[in-house]
Amino acid sequence: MIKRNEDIIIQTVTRLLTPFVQLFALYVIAHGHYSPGGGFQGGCILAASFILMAVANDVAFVKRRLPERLTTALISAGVLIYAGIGLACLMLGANFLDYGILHRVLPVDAVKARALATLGVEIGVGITVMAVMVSIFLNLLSAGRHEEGAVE
Amino acid sequence: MTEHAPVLIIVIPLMAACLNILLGLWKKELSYPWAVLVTAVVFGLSLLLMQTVLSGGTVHYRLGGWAPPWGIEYVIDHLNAFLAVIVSFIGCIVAVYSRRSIEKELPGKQVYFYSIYLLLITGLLGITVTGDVFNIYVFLEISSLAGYALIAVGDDRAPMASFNYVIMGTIGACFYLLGVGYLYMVTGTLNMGDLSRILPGLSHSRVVYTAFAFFMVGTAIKMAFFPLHIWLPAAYTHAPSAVSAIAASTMTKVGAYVMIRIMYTVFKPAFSLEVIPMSAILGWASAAAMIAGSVLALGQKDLKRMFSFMLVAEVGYIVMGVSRGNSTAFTGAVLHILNDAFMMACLFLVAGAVRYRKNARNITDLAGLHQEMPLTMLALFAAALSMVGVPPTAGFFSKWYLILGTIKAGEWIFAAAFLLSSLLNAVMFYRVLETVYYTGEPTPKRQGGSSAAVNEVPLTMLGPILVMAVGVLVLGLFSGRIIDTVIRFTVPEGF
Amino acid sequence: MTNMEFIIGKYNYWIYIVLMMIGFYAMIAKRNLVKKIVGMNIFQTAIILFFVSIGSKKGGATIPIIRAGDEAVNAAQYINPLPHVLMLTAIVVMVSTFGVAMALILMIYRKYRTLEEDEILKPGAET
Amino acid sequence: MDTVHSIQPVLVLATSLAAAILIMVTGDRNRNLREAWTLVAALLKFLIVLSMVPAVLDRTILECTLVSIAPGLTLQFRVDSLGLFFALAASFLWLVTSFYSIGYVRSQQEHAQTRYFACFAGAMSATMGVAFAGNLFTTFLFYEIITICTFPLVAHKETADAMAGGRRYLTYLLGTSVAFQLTAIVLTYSFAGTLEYADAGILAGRAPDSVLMVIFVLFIAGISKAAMMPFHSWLPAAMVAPTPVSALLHAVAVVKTGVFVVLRVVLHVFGVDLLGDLGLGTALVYFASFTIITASVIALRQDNLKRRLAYSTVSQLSYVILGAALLTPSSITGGIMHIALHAFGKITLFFAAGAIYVAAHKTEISQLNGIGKQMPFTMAAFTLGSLSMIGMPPLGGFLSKWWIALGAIEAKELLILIVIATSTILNAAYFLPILYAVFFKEPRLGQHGSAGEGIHEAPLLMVVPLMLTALGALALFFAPSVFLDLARGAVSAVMGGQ
Repeated sequence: MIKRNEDIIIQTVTRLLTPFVQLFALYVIAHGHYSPGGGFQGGCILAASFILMAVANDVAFVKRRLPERLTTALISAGVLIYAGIGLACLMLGANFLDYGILHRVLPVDAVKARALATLGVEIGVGITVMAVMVSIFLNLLSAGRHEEGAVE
Repeated sequence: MTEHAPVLIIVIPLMAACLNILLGLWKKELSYPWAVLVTAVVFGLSLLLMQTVLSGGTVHYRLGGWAPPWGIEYVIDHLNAFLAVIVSFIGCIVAVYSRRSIEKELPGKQVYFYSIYLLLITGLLGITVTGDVFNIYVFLEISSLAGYALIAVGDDRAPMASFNYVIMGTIGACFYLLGVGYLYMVTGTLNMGDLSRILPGLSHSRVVYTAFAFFMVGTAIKMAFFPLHIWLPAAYTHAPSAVSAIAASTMTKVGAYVMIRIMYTVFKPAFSLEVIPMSAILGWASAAAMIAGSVLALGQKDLKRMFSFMLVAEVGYIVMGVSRGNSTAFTGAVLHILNDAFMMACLFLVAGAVRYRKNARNITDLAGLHQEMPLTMLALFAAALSMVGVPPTAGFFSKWYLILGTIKAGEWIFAAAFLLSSLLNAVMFYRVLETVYYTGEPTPKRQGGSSAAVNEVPLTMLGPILVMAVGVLVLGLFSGRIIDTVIRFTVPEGF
Repeated sequence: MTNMEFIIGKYNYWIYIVLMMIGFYAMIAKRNLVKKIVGMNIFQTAIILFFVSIGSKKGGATIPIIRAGDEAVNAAQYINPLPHVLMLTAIVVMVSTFGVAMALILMIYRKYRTLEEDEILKPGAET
Repeated sequence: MDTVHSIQPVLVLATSLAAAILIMVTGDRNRNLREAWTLVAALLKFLIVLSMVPAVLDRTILECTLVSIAPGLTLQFRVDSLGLFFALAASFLWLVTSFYSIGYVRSQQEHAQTRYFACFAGAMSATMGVAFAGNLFTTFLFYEIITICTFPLVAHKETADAMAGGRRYLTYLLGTSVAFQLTAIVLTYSFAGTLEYADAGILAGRAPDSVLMVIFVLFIAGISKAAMMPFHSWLPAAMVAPTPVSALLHAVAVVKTGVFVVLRVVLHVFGVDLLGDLGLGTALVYFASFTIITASVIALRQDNLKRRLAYSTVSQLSYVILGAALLTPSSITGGIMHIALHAFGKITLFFAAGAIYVAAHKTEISQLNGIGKQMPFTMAAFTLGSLSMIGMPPLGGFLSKWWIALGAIEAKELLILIVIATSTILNAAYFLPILYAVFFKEPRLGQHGSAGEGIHEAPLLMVVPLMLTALGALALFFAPSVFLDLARGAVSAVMGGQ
């Protein structure tokens, strides 16, 4: 469907830009728990970097780096991180998502533990959002033939 | 663990859905036992929850330890626990059933099917446990999204049916969300308990009226209340058998639950029934739903489509009971949520079994099937009796309360609508059962017994069907006990 | 005069209503499935606008965060963050709905080779 | 009057229910065993019913509450004189019919015999349920079960005709009961607050007169098993059933359940006094009289033997209602007695019709000329049965008509005497020509082979039962003892010991 793009300028610029986009995405994710930003926004930016790759090259290019099995696993893993942290609080005797209790296992006090756990949740959210976005984009781009490798 | 049960019944299926994908990457065969195991655990938890509620009254659970109205609070009283038990039980039974029918209808897609199935259960249970109006929206959408996806993988016309459902469902959800927004505007809170304390003082605010209207239309779309039911018949007809069964029996019921919550917990009966004449509006609309649903069902050839229209009528029954404004009718409505969940599950499971064995969808294809599938057809017979309302099947008792309630309210014409709808159901099922038992090849004269012709569906499908059929037959006898222990406490104050 | 103030003073709500009706119209009346989806997005965006309007506050209001070293901002100066947070969740829901709807459109297109509703509903349209 | 807890009524139901299950389990594999279950259950049931007689005659009420489902909705059995009267007649006739049907289906090589016997047993179980029901809910429950159990019997032949008959059967019975009877029950509950039968009625003073009238009309319209006009047409339509079924339907289970429930409603829901005050008794009297006369006139014009008998049933059933509606002790006694007396007579007639069909394959009256010579025993029994229908002494039918006529005089309803007289003449007019043709007309040549050659009596299993019931009709005239005692007990309970 999408012909391989052979424009060398675009490809080179994309290649150069991608690490910075991804770094910024990680920054947004990492700062989500105490400043504007967060897993959802960061995840979207991260996904945008992969989408940029796909646009500049082709679907197969992204799929080599992020195969479908991996996106699927990442979607699950992100949710599991989020829910797992909540469950960990529960195991320690507090309510679900009551992060303060995590100071018992982390070498910090309750307030810091709350912040750290929120960061963990943001990371989980970021992973899931990224994987979902990439997955939706690749599926739409390949007209649902994601599995078969997409290029017609 | 008991005190965490409210959140566990959501987190467990949610995590299980994700783990299922990881499991599926490793071994595909594991997802079926995994789904059954998880739904069984969730059923156990919801029973535990019910037990807690019965012995200690309403359960409050603060998510993240934040006190309401700032944090999200899960509140489980008798009505929630009742719904949770129904949803998780039917979820478990249908999960057991789904194995062979999904193998046949969606070969190779089991892993994703069960993941989304578990998400559907998550969403439905989430709606039942949460005490926060916005949280309801989120779970409503989780369950609907899972529902769209599951319906779309049905037969050839399923994607289009599902697409229409997406459009209608989104309108419904957005209306609900607007209702939340308007309420938040004037009250500044999303917590149901908080809202119910604040709202009586605002009962003449136009914003509150607007919010109420949006809520009503939104939930009416989600529960397929006539005349906003148009998405339902196509969607449930073309969905995979197991999906039709779970969706028909639980999704509309959960929608009805949201309506009850909004009308009588967030707003009080004094507002819903007196300030706004909901009783009359919903009464006439549900009378129309009962009659129209039954009449439209009469004209169908496709078995599942016929059941879907009946479901539209049944939703009318429930809303009628809810909106009468007296405890008898309300009791009947809540009881009917239970009974109808069982009847619908039974009917759709039977339809699925017929499709599995005979690849048939039309009523005429049922001809003489009682020789080949005697037990399945007996289950159909049992569900039919209950739909008509013949004692001692479950359907009779809820109808009894519903009719008594309408008479108590002095609305004879609605009582007549119940009876007319029952009669139409009788005609309809007569048609089906006559086809099953009295047409087709006559019994081959075989002295040595006719067991050779029996070709029932596999045990994983037959078992659930029989469980539902027995449920339909036996539940009625426990109506009194169910009402005394649970439903009595769900009746809103002021009735 | 008062009418004009009523309209101009709450212009964001008027825009939300206009947008919502446009979206609603597209969802119901357009025959093309993609246009329906576009309508759905407009509809949902209108709701976001509505919620953001609820939370908004004019005249130097700020976000409720503690600036380094400063005292906490007086609560009266907050922009209410809750509607925004709600909309974050709602956006996620909307994106998911959009994804599912697009996937459905793909399925439909592969089956019927068209996205016009009336052509799809014609009997025997499947290929 | 004592009330004693007893499980006997449950046992009665359980015997035929167990039989139904055993029959289904046994199936076609062992036909003798299957039919043995029927007979054993019938015998056991009769004995258990019989064992309850002494206690009930002592004015004891046997009660058994199975399960209390919800307020008002209790599954409760309560054996009083009226119920036991009906149960006794029904269980005895079931015993007889069991033998007869085994003879019938064996000689006819009917298909689906397992279903036939199982439904038969199920229907009887439900009939006992109606007889012993202690409240309107239980009655309604078993009333519906009877309808559903007997539908496969009516549609047994599975031909287009049979299906049409079955459809009408179900439409009338289920339709009216759901539409009218259920409404009436709901209304009764919402006004009276209870559904339990009481000797003085439960509705007195509980609702405005107009509502009571509505309830009463709904009840009468809803109990279409009693075949009151205009809800009678299912009965002739159901004639497509095999003859033992017709016998069961028209003499025992279905129609008698209908009139029995009407009696229950008249005597134990409304109460004699209330109906008298409302003037509804009189209305019902004229309604019933209309049915009696009209159905008899229609019967005159039927050539099909079973259809003529069916219309005769329609007419005779209204005697029971007439008796009850006159609201005097004698007439109610007569009405109740008529349940049993008509049952014995009518079942004989149907048995005879079946025997003729099996032996000679004749269904029309005009074909029966001279058949009395080939089938003397059957036709003798037929004669006794029809004389009993006409109400000629010394046959049972006379007694009930006598009491009802007495009641009419007591109630000063002389018009009713005329109705009874007219109906008797009409009865004679449609039965006597049959008897004449059967015994005295020469068979038309070429009508059945060479002048009736090859026609002989039906199998013994059929002839003996029909002789038995005919003799029963005769014996009841001379010794109506148990039945009469029970009927008197029932009447004295509701009339306050008059």
